[in-house]
Amino acid sequence: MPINIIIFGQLADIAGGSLALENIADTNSLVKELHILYPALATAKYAIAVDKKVVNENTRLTENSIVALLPPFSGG
Amino acid sequence: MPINIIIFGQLADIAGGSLALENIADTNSLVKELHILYPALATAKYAIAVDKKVVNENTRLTENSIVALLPPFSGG
Amino acid sequence: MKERKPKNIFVQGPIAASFIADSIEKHKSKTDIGGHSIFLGQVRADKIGGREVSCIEYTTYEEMALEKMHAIREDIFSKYDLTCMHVYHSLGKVSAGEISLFVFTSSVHRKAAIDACEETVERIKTELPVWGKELFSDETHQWKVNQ
Amino acid sequence: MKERKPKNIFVQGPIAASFIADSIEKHKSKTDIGGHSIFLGQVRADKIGGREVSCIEYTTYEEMALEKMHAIREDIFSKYDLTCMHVYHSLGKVSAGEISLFVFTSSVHRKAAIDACEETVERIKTELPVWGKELFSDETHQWKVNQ
Repeated sequence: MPINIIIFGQLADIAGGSLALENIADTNSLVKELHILYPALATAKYAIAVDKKVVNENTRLTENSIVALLPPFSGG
Repeated sequence: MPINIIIFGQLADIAGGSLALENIADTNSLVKELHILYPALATAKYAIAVDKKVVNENTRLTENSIVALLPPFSGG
Repeated sequence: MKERKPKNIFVQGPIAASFIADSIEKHKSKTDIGGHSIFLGQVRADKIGGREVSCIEYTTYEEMALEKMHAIREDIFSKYDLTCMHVYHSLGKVSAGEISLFVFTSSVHRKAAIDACEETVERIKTELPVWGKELFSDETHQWKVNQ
Repeated sequence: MKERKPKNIFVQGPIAASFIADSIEKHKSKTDIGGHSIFLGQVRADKIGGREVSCIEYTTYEEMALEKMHAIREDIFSKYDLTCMHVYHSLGKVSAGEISLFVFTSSVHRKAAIDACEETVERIKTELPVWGKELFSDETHQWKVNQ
């Protein structure tokens, strides 16, 4: 089952607005896979949100996880 | 020559909006005289301005001095 | 852009929301501004011993107040990197729910505007010779005391 | 009076001065309010290497932003004695000189409104998933970076 990833801001310039990746068990594997697919992401600054919360530690992903790549916020 | 005194806020309820007093050499004498004329002023909290500046020490007055009695400010 | 000449701050009666909107609108052309900070003082219908404040009547020692406001403005401009500052204070009667003080500061980055606005409000409250007479609906009154 | 239910903060395009005036006007009936604090973020025509920002295009992760804003609001209401708080943020294009953020806090005594407004602005800037794309007049762009 694929993991769906939504991508915001300048990161969408690199990888498009969304992605579906197969065989991703957790956020560490996701990052590894993303940096292979999009080398420019490896040098970009971003956070990962799972179910609308920023995660700082490796987090298990399931088909129901809502995963988002968030570049630094610049609202206001 | 009289010294003219302008009176603001709640102090004007006690002593009217203005006063002219003769033979007042300085602010200390002014206060003494005012408290004789208006005993309620003796218990009121107020500052004295001479030429639009609040004075904290005894200040010499002349016929050209602009003297004002200022109760605590409550703007805003 | 810095306006440092003495100017009148007093307006008769309450400060209208439309007046505030006009002031904001005028800053559209100042495209170096990144942040505005606004403080509005509103008259409260305080209840004191069964009576309710229906309006506050403001008076001032105008000449002294404008000199003092000019000095405050100079201090604030020398302390903060402001683009502009506008201050308006009501005189006469302002009913409960209406605005009697409008302080408006603008700067390139937000921090200067925010800090300058707060400091200006504090100084206005403690240093400007302005007095508020709280009028109750039963026609009695008491003099306002600032916190 | 405290409004703690989640609500939308996003508006399409710039925030008009008349909208701000209407918000102020609506507080006339809340006669327990003594002070309002307002912050407005305005788009700057920053000059970067000969190019000038003509507008910022804002996007958001809306579901996450509204949840986060709700959490911020809860925190601020539990920390400060506020009467009310309103927050509006633009999405889409906002030209230089126009308003993209409007934070409005009110309280009985001024200090709560002033402190709550400043803290809310800081938290919005650092915690809300919103992104600004600075568009230059030559049709190039760069992504905004918050200070």
